[in-house]
Amino acid sequence: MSLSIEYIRSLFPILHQTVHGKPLIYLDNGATNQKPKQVIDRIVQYYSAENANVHRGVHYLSAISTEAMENTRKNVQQFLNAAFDEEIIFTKGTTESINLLAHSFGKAFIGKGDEVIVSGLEHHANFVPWQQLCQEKGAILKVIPIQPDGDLDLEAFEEMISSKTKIVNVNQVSNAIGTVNPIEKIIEISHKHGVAVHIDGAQAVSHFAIDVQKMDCDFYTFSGHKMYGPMGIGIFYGKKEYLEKMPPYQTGGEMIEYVSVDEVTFNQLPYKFEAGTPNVGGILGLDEAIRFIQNIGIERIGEHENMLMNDTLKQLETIDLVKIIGKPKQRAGAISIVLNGIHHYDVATILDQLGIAVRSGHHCAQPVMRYFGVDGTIRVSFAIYNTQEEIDTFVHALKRVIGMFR
Amino acid sequence: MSLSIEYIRSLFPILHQTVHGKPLIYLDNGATNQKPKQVIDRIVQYYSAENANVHRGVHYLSAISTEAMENTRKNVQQFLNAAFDEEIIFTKGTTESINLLAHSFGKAFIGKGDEVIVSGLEHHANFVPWQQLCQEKGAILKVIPIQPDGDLDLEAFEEMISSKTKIVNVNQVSNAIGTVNPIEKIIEISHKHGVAVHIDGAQAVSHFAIDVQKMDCDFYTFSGHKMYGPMGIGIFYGKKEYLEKMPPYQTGGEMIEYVSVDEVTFNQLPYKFEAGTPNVGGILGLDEAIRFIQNIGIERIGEHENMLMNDTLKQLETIDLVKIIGKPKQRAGAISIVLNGIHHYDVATILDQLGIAVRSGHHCAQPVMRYFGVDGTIRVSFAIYNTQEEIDTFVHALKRVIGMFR
Amino acid sequence: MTLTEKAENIVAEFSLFGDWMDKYAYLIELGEESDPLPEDLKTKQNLISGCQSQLWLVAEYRDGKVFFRTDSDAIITKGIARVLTKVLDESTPSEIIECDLAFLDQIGLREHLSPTRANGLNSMVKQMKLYALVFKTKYENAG
Amino acid sequence: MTLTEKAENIVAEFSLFGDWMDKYAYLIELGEESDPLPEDLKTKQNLISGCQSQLWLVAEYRDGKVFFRTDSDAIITKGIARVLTKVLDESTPSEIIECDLAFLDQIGLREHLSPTRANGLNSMVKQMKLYALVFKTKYENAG
Ligand SMILES: Cc1ncc(COP(=O)(O)O)c(C=O)c1O
Ligand SMILES: Cc1ncc(COP(=O)(O)O)c(C=O)c1O
Repeated sequence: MSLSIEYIRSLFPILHQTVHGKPLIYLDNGATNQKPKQVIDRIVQYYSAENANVHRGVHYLSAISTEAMENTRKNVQQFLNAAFDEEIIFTKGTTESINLLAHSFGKAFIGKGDEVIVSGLEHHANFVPWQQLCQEKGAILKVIPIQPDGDLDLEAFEEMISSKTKIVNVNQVSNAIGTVNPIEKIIEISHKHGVAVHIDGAQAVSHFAIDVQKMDCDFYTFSGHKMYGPMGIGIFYGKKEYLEKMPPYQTGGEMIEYVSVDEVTFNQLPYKFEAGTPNVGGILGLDEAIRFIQNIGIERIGEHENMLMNDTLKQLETIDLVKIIGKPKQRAGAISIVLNGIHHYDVATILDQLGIAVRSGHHCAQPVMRYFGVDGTIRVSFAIYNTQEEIDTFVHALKRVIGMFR
Repeated sequence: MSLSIEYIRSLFPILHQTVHGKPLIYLDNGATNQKPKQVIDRIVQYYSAENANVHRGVHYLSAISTEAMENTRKNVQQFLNAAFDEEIIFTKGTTESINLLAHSFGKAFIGKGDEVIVSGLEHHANFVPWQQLCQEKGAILKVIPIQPDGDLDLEAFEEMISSKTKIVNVNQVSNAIGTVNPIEKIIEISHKHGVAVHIDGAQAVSHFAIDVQKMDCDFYTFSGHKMYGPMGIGIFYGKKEYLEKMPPYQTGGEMIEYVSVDEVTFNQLPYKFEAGTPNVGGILGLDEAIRFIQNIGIERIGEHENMLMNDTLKQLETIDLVKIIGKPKQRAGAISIVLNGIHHYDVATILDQLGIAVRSGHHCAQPVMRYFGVDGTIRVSFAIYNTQEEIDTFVHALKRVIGMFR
Repeated sequence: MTLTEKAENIVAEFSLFGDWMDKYAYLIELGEESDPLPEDLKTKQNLISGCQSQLWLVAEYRDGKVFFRTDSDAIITKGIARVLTKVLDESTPSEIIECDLAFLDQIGLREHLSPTRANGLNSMVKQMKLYALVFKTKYENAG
Repeated sequence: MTLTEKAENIVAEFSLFGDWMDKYAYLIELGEESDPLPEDLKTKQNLISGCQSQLWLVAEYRDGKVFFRTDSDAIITKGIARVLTKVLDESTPSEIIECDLAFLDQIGLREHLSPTRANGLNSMVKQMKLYALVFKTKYENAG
């Protein structure tokens, strides 16, 4: 028996407010989604009864904080079905996870003339760190081209990958247009060439079940705040065999074993990659977010979102001025549109006045925008707490906006 | 009329509990201190009514989140008396702030044969990043020696600084033994040589007023969680003239102005240094922590802590087996001791059983420990909510511990 | 008309609208009737950096007064810019430097000019005042 | 005595203590009476990595049984290690591999062996079981 959406909505304090006098309709879930009460409560509980610095403390609060943190590591391991809990590294978000990866993988494995592949559908966070790394190392950045339907061109990918390629970086779901990328295929092709694969899962973890062993990716990254968890916490997953060969990223407390003026030895995994006081409050919020997702069931979440998304697509297709960007074979979480002759900023501004939160702009994916010849879109993105009624109101509002510009 | 300590204590939910059946006495404030209700409430309020991603959102929640975040930047500017709000960069903590600095300053200004000075009293977070940078760049790391009283040897410093020196890194207060360093003097000497100075303020901001313009440091770093704020948020302050010449650290969303396969231009200050979704919840918690400090008055906080600290010193001096590490000219926040013949782990374990939380170990300052010939200490560290009674109980407990080992 | 009188006029105009949607309809109208800038003036130099829409501002000094022209690819941005130029245009540099924009509160547009808004309007106002300052320094003798 | 009997003995011993401070006093006693390891055995190889105290473990196999010796610079750590060796010492590899340490719950020491504790005792137990496994594989034929 599955929980009703109405009941699930009731768990989110933020949803029960009006904006500009209208009931809030939050359709900007791709940017960050809202937090259920249990996640907020967990943070309150932590700071009200458990707070202490971790790992090195002998005292009670430090011990329970450490245990709670390390338990979360195990829960994340299970959430991703990773082989070892020390493959789970806590970061502050996807962006930091990818910067860590580019830095440490780059130092260990990338030299002059080597090649790095990214897809043309990437968020800047999975594009610029690789571009910068390549510039620094004298390596070459190659980009898997997009096709008009918004899918990646796999044939072109097969042609560009070679023995010079060191790592392939693709998001599982495009934040800009909602494409679900064929990562199993990409991983299979890459591994055939002995090339490591990093999957940016920022837009995937809240929509479907992840099994890093089954998908066999070498690295997987995501943010807590896009999966009902707090801001300031993210995950970097890497296969142990890689992590062990990679040098640390940031240095400082917790990750040092021995240091003198001339010498330093680093702590073992996972601590080697976790310098400084961790965001324990954020980690426990993430823990609770995972519990929230598991209680509802990720399949149920995905089904509900898909239902809303498909209905939205159908309704949007009937509106003359609306152009839906891309028609990928599989889509998740988001729809990007442009309104012929009406600027996305104008659309978003008036929708906001009607209580509807959508994102407008380039979604930190300028290369994608450029490919589709637009300087920005309106993006509608879904979460478990959205309703059919909200979709109908949104479509109705969009028509009203269009009316205002005729 | 100043607030009573009793009243201030009542603002901290965590303090009103028993540990192992004894009332909690929290004297591990140097590791992280506890959070007043208003800080916790601010986080709850954010996630319950305001949460959204910032900067690029046109909609209401995004706009109020952005405004709250940018207001905090101004409040931090004022808290530090910085000249411009774009000199305030949000990070996840001191460790990240220092890694950012070492990376970006290093890239801009440090080459082969250059010299970097750190003090011998540093936390690993202000030691290892510089050591790693020097190794990478072929630069030379020099260490200001400690003197037996726990003060830095300024004469030796004056001798080691030269035209080859590019940056000097000193903490304002030593986390390991509580020394207040003569940073005004160090900054004056450094500037005479045209050398930049970074002050690690992690252990200072909760004890006394900071005025970065008056002290004239070039960089200042600290963590929210050591000043009554949440974990996962820190500050990196830098003079604009330096920040503008320094390249970004992490790359990704928010900090890009334009990107294509071959080109990238970065956003202006402060965003250039803030890649990815910021920890807005944490930022607002920090904002409230600053308000908490300002409401009480930082002078009042410092006075109260000093009173407790001096009394603790006096009482400890009467205990035979206790050796106080260092006798610096000025001390703040913490006292480190060893008990002759009794291991710090044993002491902390039994104190914990008596409800008393102190830190034991090397405090991520192995070079300091080595200088004093110990492998760890017991550190007692103070906050505004500690009481004379707690100190008396602690001293009594310490005597009891000693009794158990005779 | 003085700057203050022009501001009062605008406030009176906006007071006619019952709700926000009408205000937006009017802003759109203002945006649409606002003369577009010739393409050769839409230069990088005249561009105000805002995140979401492009906003151009051109200023000239003639006979002791400042003349502004604006354009944007977003109509609402253009409309709000038009509201501002309606008030600030053809004023003396001193008037522009000193004007306090309180009228924006009265017509409920202040939030659109918050420095944290993604539309660049706040930067535009700053740039307008900067132009006025430059003109004053350049063409008018102190005192 | 079987391992289980030894565990029962220890539980009985600890059940005499009224409060935790008495338990600690006893652990300190155990730590103090525990034979120190000769310096030449306090090698890096025998060191269990724990954060706060150093903890050494030496294991030998004689006549089908495993013999453990431990030492630490912290007395309580040494005392707890002594409790463990009191039970596990002189047992067969199989007994050690299979023993479930439930007795630690009963005497209230489990929390000290949590993997997140800074004392290295959890690593010590793991290492003890690993030694037993190695000895079993090396010296005992399967079946
Ligand atoms: C696909 C993708 N990758 C990376 C990121 C960056 O995530 P964060 O800002 O949480 O670091 C985002 C978020 O916008 C994203 O959608
Ligand atoms: C002096 C000093 N510097 C740096 C740090 C590192 O701070 P964080 O762990 O919050 O990054 C600490 C905290 O222990 C410290 O005491």
